[in-house]
Amino acid sequence: MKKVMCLNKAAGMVRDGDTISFGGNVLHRVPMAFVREIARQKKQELKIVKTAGAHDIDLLCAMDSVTSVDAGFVSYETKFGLASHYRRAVQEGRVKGNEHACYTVICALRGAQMNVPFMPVKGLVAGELLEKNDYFMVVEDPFSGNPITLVKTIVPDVAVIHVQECDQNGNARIYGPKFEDVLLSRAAKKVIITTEQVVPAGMMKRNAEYVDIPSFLVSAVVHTPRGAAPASCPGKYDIDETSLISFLGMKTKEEIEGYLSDYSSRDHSGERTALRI
Amino acid sequence: MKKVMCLNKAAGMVRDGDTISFGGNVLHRVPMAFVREIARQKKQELKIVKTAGAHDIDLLCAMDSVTSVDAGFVSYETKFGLASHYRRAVQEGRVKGNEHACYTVICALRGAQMNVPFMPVKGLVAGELLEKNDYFMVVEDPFSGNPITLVKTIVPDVAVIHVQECDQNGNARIYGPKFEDVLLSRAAKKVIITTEQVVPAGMMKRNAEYVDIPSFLVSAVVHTPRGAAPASCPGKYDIDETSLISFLGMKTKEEIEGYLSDYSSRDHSGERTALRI
Amino acid sequence: MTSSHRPVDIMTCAIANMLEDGETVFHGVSSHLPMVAMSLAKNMHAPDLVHLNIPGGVNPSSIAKASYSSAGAELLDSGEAYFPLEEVFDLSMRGRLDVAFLGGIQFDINGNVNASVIGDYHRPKLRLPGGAGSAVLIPTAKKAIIWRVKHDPRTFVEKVDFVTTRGNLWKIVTPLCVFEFKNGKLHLDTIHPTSSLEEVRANTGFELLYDTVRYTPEPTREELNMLKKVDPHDYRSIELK
Amino acid sequence: MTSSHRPVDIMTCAIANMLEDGETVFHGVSSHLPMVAMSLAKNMHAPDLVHLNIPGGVNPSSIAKASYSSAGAELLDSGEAYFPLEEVFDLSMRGRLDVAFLGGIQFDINGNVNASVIGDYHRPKLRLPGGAGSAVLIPTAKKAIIWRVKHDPRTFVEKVDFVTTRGNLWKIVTPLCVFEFKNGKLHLDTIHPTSSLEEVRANTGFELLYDTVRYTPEPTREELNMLKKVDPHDYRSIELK
Repeated sequence: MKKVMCLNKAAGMVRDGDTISFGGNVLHRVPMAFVREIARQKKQELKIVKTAGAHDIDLLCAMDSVTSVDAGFVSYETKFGLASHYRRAVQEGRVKGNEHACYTVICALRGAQMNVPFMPVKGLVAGELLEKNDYFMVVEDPFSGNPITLVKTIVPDVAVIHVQECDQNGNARIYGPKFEDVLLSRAAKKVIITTEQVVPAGMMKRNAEYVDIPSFLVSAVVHTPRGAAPASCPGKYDIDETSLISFLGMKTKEEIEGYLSDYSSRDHSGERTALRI
Repeated sequence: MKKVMCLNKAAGMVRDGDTISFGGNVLHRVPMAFVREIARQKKQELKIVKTAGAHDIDLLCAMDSVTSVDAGFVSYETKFGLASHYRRAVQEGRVKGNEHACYTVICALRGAQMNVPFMPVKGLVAGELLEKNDYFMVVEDPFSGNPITLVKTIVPDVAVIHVQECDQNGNARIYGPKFEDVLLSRAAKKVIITTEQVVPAGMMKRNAEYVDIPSFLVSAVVHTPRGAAPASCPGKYDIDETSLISFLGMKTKEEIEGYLSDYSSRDHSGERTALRI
Repeated sequence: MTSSHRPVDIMTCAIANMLEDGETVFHGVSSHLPMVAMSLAKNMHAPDLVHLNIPGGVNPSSIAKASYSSAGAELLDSGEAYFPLEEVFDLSMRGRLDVAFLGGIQFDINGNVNASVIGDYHRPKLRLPGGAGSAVLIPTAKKAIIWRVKHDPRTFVEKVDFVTTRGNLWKIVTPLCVFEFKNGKLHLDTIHPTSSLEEVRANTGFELLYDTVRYTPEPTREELNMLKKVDPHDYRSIELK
Repeated sequence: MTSSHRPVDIMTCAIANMLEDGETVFHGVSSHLPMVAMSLAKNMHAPDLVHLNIPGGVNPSSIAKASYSSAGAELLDSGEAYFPLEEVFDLSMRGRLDVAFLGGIQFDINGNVNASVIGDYHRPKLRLPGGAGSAVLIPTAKKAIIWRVKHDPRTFVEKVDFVTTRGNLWKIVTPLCVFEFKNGKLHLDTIHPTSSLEEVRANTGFELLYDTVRYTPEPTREELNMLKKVDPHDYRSIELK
């Protein structure tokens, strides 16, 4: 079974209507090349799940690829301001903003990892998030009789995770902060890895204990050098401020389509080298 | 706050009646020096929690230190036979054998890690373990109306974990299989580390990402070279078959007291070197 | 039929042949025989079989050092990735563990498994080691295989003393035969060439259900050669010694 | 009172002085000011403070590289251990997180916090970034500190538009003052020496509760020197720029 494939084919594994989750956090190690390819393929009605997102969610909202976002936080960090396309989409009723508490996204994914329908959560005890959202429920703990909040499990159809190193079988290693990516790889039905480098399996095996995502959980491996840009990729590159700021200034879908097509050849640049391995 | 202390003092942190959990698995990386010290201090009414135990549980049952064992499996591996002291204690009604399914111990500890009163479990759907034990309950999932099994959370008062390396602050690193030890360190109220080596904090920091148990979770550090013997300690030593077989041949409490006192000076041998650091 | 092979080798090869290429397969503690069978399968017809175990070594290159334990660090040292027990359980809960190997002390025709106690649960006559993962893995693994090196009327009983778990068994492999669980009953699947229908019947405490009497294949020369390679110290027979 | 200090420095020092030695303290994303305050405290009176963050670097030796992000890899690179966000949440759930720093857009006298929406939740006039960890950390951290660089009547309102979470606040630090939450109400704790009771009142949409008017201490020379060292690029004022 060949797992190494081109970006085009891997993005084709995402179906309209899928629940999808992206690795990384805010502006770090986000699988942006894949996100852009999804946008270029004009996927529709995606349900995005993430603790804290920024450019990934914002871009897909701008391209009308999204019907709902389950997240605890959606914004660029301070310096780059708010996720305006996401905001507008929610405000105009095109996207349903399902607010979580970051941790409740984590718990909902733990529910998926364990294949149980809900996860109990200690801390969510007050406020309107509880009241307005049908994915939270307060029940009685049958052991003690005390109230306990449950969050409904979320099973991503696809998780897309960008890593620094992956071998051709799908054994993937993350350097630096892993954020929720290891959990994600267990929670999702399908895992797609985009990677800075495709390394020989023998080399990966030398540090087998530090493989974060074992091959048998992985459906596809895509070689995408600079695949997190304009977000950062620890040990490889920092954010591309110029690109990010140019995007943040864009108002129309046409401008953003231009931005996406500008990235296209870079996003596909890794395919040739990967196939040689 | 000085965390490095002698075995005697650290074992003194265990109180009669405590729920206690030991790291390692069956015959591997078990904190046996600590277990022996507990036995020598004649602790009473301990409630032991472990997925799969052997010599640790067997020895403490032999010394009448135990009131209950929550475990999925209690036995030496094939070659060394059954845990006869544990068996006899359960059969004579001195110890309550609360059988779990290994995974339900893990789930009960995850409940402790998350501080929720129970954890839903997918797989436990049939059989008498469900019926005979009050720590399992089948309820209706309020989201779907389908039945779901819950396991009641277990919060260990103390977890004792034997590692290869720990610094004087309590940052601990496990080489080789970690079994459930990382989870344990999060689930327990107090964590006691016994360690083959006390290494300088600066050295530990060089591989900070691989610290398995950060210092702020740790209450005590005890230097116990060969502290897992007669169980194995990966990278350090294999099982001590002679010692193990001699123990397995013992029938009376007096014989076992002799065995414990034979180990005494070895169990305390690390104290001098540790205090120099 | 007669056969010059050891029953343990027939068992090991039979188990190996139950495993398909690409499957995720788990064995636990005190499980040398299935561990060797997995290694055999992987080296014969199932190179992409995924070997999972308690210490978490995915696809250990060698099991030759795992002498007294099938849960030791050797399995991790030579593996391709770290995927420990907790995660294997989660995987099975998600329906993604293809095969789990489990033990047990008593079995009855209705697929009930006892690994817990003989006598009253709270004050047993005999406290057994416990079902380990059985109670959650048998219901969730796609194929649950039980192996047991004893085949006598106290093991295969009319009715188990205690139901640790039940249902969703796939096969039970003994030194005499292979049972298959289908339509809610244990059926005789194949008899080892070293045994006979009479011997199986005499040692089984419940009615033998079968359509035709079939025999377990004899180990091939290739299999035996490979067994020598992957298990030079004959760990597979550790339970029979 | 008059003061030549920048409000941001007064805020930073005030926050640093709220932190005690040995406490476990967490800051999230977009949280440069508390990150600098933690670093200041750790280098002044609280050497054993445990600095926790999203990327998981326990006690990063330096925050000087964390320019645009308070959730980047730099915090892990120079840390003592890896303890990522998931675990920090679990820690707080267990009651073992001493201090959490959180944001918010609107606050009212009853300790309600809004970080979610202005207008209807399902079809908001303004969708805000969201409460991130607030809704689970404010109820569980021993001390929840909110900092907010805007202090105006649209921020401190009679009644928040939406209750993202409520209760168990400890302090709110603004460019004008510090509020303390006690007996279910926000009380004026101290006024910064750069501000005045009148200014605070004019910019607060609810009644000011206080016993005596007290002032926030001026940063000391030692604190200012240390601030230059731990935050040479003035990240603490990134939100005010």
